[in-house]
Amino acid sequence: MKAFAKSSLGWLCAGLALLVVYNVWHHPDFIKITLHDGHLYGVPVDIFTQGSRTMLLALGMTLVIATGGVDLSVGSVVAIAGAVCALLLNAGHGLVVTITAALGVGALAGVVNGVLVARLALQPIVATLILMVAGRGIAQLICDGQVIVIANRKFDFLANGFIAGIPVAPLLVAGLFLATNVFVRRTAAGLFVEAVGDNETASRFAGLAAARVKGLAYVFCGACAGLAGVLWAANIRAADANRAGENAELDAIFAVVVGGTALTGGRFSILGSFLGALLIQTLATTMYFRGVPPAVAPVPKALVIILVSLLQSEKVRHWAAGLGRSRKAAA
Amino acid sequence: MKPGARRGGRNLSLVVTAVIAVTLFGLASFFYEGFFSPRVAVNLLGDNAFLGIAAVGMTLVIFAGGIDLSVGAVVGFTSIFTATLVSGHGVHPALAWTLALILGAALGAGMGALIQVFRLPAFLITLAGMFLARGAGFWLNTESVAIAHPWYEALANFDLALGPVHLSATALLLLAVVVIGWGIGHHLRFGRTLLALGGSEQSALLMGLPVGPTKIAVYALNGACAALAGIVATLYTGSGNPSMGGGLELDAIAIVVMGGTLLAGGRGHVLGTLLGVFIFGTIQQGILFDGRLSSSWMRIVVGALLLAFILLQRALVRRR
Amino acid sequence: LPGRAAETKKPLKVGFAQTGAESDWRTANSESMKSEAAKRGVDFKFSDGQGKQENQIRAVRSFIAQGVDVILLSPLVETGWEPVLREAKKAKIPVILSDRSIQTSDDSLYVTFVGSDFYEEGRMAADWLGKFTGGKGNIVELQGTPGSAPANERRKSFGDALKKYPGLTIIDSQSGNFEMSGGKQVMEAFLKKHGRNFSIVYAHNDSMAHGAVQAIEEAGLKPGKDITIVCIDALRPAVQAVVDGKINCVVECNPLFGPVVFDTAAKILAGEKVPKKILNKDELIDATNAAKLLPTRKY
Amino acid sequence: MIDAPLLQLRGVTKRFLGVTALDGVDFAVRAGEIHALLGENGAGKSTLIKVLTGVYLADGGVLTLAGRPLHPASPKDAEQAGISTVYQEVNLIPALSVAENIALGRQPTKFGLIDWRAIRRHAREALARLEIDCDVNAELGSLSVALQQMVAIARALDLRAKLLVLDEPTASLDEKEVAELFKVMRRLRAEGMGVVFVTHFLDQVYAVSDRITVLRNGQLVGEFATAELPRLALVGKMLGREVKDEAGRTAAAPEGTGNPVTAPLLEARGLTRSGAIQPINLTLRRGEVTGLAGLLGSGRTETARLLFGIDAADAGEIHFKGARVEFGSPRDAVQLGLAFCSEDRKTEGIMPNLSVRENLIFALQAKRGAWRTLSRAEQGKLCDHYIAVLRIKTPDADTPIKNLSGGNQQKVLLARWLATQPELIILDEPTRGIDIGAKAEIEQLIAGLRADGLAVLLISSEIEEIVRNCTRVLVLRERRLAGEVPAAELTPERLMRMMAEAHA
Ligand SMILES: Nc1ncnc2c1ncn2[C@@H]1O[C@H](COP(=O)(O)OP(=O)(O)OP(=O)(O)O)[C@@H](O)[C@H]1O
Ligand SMILES: Nc1ncnc2c1ncn2[C@@H]1O[C@H](COP(=O)(O)OP(=O)(O)OP(=O)(O)O)[C@@H](O)[C@H]1O
Ligand SMILES: [Mg+2]
Ligand SMILES: [Mg+2]
Repeated sequence: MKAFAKSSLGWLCAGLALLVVYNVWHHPDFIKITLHDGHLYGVPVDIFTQGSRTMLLALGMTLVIATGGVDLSVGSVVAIAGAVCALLLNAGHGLVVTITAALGVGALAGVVNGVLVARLALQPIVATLILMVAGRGIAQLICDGQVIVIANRKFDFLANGFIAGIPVAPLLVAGLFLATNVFVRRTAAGLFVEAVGDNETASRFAGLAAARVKGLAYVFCGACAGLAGVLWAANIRAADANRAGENAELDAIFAVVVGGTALTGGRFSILGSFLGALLIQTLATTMYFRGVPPAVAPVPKALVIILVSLLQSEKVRHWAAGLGRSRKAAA
Repeated sequence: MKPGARRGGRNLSLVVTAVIAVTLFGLASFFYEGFFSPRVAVNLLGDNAFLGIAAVGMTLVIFAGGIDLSVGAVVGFTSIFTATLVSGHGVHPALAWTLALILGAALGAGMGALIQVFRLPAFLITLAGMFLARGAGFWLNTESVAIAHPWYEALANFDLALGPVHLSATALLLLAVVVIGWGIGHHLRFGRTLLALGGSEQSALLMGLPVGPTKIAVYALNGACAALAGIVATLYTGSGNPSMGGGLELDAIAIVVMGGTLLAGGRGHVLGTLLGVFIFGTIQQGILFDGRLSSSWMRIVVGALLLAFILLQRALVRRR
Repeated sequence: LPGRAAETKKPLKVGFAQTGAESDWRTANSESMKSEAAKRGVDFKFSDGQGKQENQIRAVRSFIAQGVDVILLSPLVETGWEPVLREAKKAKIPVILSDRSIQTSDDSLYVTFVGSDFYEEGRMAADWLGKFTGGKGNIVELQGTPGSAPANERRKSFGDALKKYPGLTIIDSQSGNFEMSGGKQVMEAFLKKHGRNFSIVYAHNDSMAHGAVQAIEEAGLKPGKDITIVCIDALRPAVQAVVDGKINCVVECNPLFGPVVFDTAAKILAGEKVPKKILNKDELIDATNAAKLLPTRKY
Repeated sequence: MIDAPLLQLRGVTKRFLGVTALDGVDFAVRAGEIHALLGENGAGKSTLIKVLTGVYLADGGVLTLAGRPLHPASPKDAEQAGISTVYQEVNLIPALSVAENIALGRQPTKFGLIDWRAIRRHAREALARLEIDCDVNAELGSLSVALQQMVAIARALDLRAKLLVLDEPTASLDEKEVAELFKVMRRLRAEGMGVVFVTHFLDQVYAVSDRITVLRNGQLVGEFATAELPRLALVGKMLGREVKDEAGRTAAAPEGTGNPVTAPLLEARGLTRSGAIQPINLTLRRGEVTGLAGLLGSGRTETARLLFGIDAADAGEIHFKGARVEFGSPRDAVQLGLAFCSEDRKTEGIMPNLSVRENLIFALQAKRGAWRTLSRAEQGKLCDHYIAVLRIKTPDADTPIKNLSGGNQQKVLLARWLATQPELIILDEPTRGIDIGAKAEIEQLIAGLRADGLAVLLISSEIEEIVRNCTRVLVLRERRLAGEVPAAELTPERLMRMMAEAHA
């Protein structure tokens, strides 16, 4: 418990809790969950469902950032994957083929990024900026600039369906987070990623195929983006090549960094990224609930970012600890 | 870090970038009739003046190993701020500009202070700065506002003719900012401290360099640069628009990197950024002259050209 | 100026500075221009502004440098065009504004404006609501991207027109960024925040209305019955939704400008006089005429 | 006059999480003396220096410099107060030129603008004073660690200071450079400057220092006049126990002569890389410690990098166990059973934010791949073993390695490679920055490895170390093989003559 309080995750949770309390203060229904048509219904359910896409992007982004990179192309990959889904489903292909194809396309995008960053040693921001720009064009090309409505109702289930009353998308994402976490912590994969991010030269000299580790991180990130694209399309039952995933990369990076993974690479926290994404979605919902005029909505968002960052800053925690101690001394 | 003395590496990459820039311009001139004209060349400067000015500020921040995502939003804020003051409240442009520059620098300094004092990630803090500036701009006005003032008329009509070349006020400003940025980056202690900071912050600290003040100062300077870019945007359009400069930060970063500056900090050249602007502008101008690309193909072609350029630059610098 | 194209025996050269490709409406608009240009054998220079005014200004300046015969401009915002349009005027290139107009003290900077009357669109939506609901009900509004011209105009015109109907009030308004997923998200929040406290949704475009329909369905309500939905744009899927009874009314904002614009350009180059404003006839589509109109929809 | 202390520290205490690095230490340096600060790895020497120069804020104690209280809040303050420092790890900016690194922060200006010509001239002079010949326009990062160290020293000397602090400046230097440095130190002493000198080489202590302060486990053991403290007594004070013979000398000299010639384990033929090394042939055998000797920049590290697949060779081939091999990357080499302990621990060795445990098991884990994970228990066993054997001073195995003292970091890196149980280990300056006790242990370890049938390639700038440990020595000169010395003929004089021939 004490260790948790000391870790930055504890403070992230505190920030999140503060936000929820603030909402409940104004709208007691904010955390109300009811049973509705045999499934869960309520604001928290929406937050998890709508946040699941950002969470998924943040999951992939975590590993990329931990290797010291960044992937700006995820938003465009979302659009491409969505376009591919629409194309295949409307051509009468089944769900399995479609989802596999979307994942494959995402992974392929990851391969491109990985080659540029790991093999050709381009700076990650620039290397992935290329696909960010071009990828949107590719998606538009596939959709011919139109929003393509997806007729297949089974597809819709992925984003809006329920299993035993629990929404599918968050369930799926939670499962992936767990699986990834188990994978990176139980195998040495996590160690390799952290080592590459901490000191790439040293890890290479110690016999690690550093370029491969980096490349695979991008492939994983691309696949996550591909799956996020599937959810995106399933959520609105349509592929919107022009807008799907727009600015999603910023949200994902934000979630990861707030979650305690430094942009300089090294140590990463998958749980942190999850909480970070949750924070973003809660924040967005808060804006709707508080009726903040959309034009100025960025301002409170900025304030929350600064507040949460400060809470996580070691210096502030040091001060807080100092205050606590002096109060105890006074008592 | 490969052994083997690397000498003049910086200048080499600058020369390579320059060669590519000129080649690109040459190719476009060859393919597109009317491309090779003083007017097009000067448009490259004038059209990209505020992007270029923001990129120069960004170059200095990146020198120091930092990043500033707020510049685009600051451009938008400054633009509507100036327009609101001048058109809505009858404030003289000179005063409005001064206020805008002060605000920009203050925002920058504030972000710098948070980053330095509390050791917060620059990415997050400047992202917050971006939201703050964008929100503040929309709060002033959600719609664009025209600016009517004799100064603006005069500056819009200003035209320095050097033979066949006509330089606008904004193009001149860009050149001036590049020269000043170059002076700061390469001929002032401050600029060298920036590079040292970007190279290794810990070493810079141990070498007795004023790390904290320098870091805060560079964000403040960049904030002022972004505000200046916003002012130039009002000159360019004769109006203020709160959504101006959306996504400008990414363009600025791309330009800085195209100019041969290392994003991780510690290595780069301000003049390279001017070349970056030139290359960026040439690509865009080339696409405009072509005029056949649909929206989707345009994006794909821009991406492909960007990739080709970076790979070429890399191959040439590596070879030496 | 007249007969300029004929003199040089070159095909007519027209530059089009489009705002971007932010929606399918916009794509349809670009496509209409392009296909019309191809039909007439015009040397057509297309530029995608990617939602940035500076890109559009750059494009116009480039068109001037390229010496086009006519410049078409879909201004992203209302102001900020005077310097560049003055340059065009100096170069004696006529400018046609399409889709949106600009604010300027100098009307001679452009020859004519071709497009829809946004004010009319908002009014049509409000009047239809007034009739349909008997002038009573709470409205939630799904706004477009903050700061964008259509969002500003559709919000203002609708709000102004509602003044006639004191019983109709907008109780909440949030931005869905013109996106389907944005519209859905905001609608979900509205449903939870206001419960059944509202009965009307006004969406600034089709996409957000589609998103709202989904959110309403998922909340176990019937869009079009329990909650009345009005939106603007009227691309094919929205008209289909009206036929299906999920959306009650769409105000058409026709993207197919090509023929009118090029007719106008030809007239201008031939030296004919054209009116300063050429408005597209926009229609209102509801349950009464949707089924009839659906087959005629190209987009 | 001499006795008025220039610098005085009283009761200085510095605590880190879980470690008391300094515990009420007193320390005084007089003007015009060279004061050696000695102690084992992790004794607190570097910490003391960092407190002195404002890198760390002391938790307790008073500092005075030239009679005035000193409260340095940053290295800048210390510098302004007249303290000039060379830190243990090279702390310069690799991407900037040599000249600029020397001038940084105090560049001469003309009309407010930097006078680049003056900077270069000045740098040339500063390096000439140390008798270093190097291109001042070269990027610092392209130089060898030793040269970088010399640049750092040149920078420190360039400041007109009252007190010069040198934290293990000689760790990577060879004899010639050390001699130059000592000349300068003596001159500064004559000029009345105080010099603090940290080293693990006792010869050097006796060669230049006037006075010695010994630390042990963060506590002051005592201050002594060098002339009055015999070597053995000094070592006893450092280790905290009586020693019969100086620890550094205990390693038994290898009896290489009698070795039967085994089949070569690794053979390099005509290995070449332009600008790095001329065609070189070498053969490494099991049970042999092959030395690679040479002056600074003679190509020793470059050779090792080629053997380990870090750099690609232009020509030549490598045979391992009789089969031709191509090393495209260090990974290939590691998979075959090679190990390479780099000389540059900061940039090529440690992963600073990872724990001692993770750093230690890393090479082994990388060799096994991601799937065959070492269990927590296995990891713990390895760590406990090596922490004990190498006497690594760390609060626990989960401390980030950056919190360890330099010498202890070096030991962890050694352990990292030993844990892979290699067949051939290349040690590039393995004892850099390691205290005498540990050095003896490492030398014993090398002997043990040899006895176990490993092939060892040992690179060292310390000729004594080469002579003590090697069964055969290859001498490099100006990036080519100058000759080979068999064990029977191995003497320092012979080696030195071969290494320097061209200079003579
Ligand atoms: N930043 C830090 N955080 C935590 N512990 C530290 C830190 N720096 C040093 N220590 C600890 O303080 C003790 C003294 O370290 P110091 O670097 O002063 O040793 P040293 O005498 O210089 O050793 P060496 O000869 O190996 O360089 C060591 O136990 C080390 O682990
Ligand atoms: N006198 C010099 N002038 C310029 N560069 C030098 C000089 N000496 C060495 N270098 C640089 O240092 C690099 C490292 O050299 P090398 O690895 O051959 O040294 P070494 O023999 O291992 O010596 P050490 O490890 O003691 O530095 C060389 O590639 C070279 O670029
Ligand atoms: Mg030390
Ligand atoms: Mg070496």
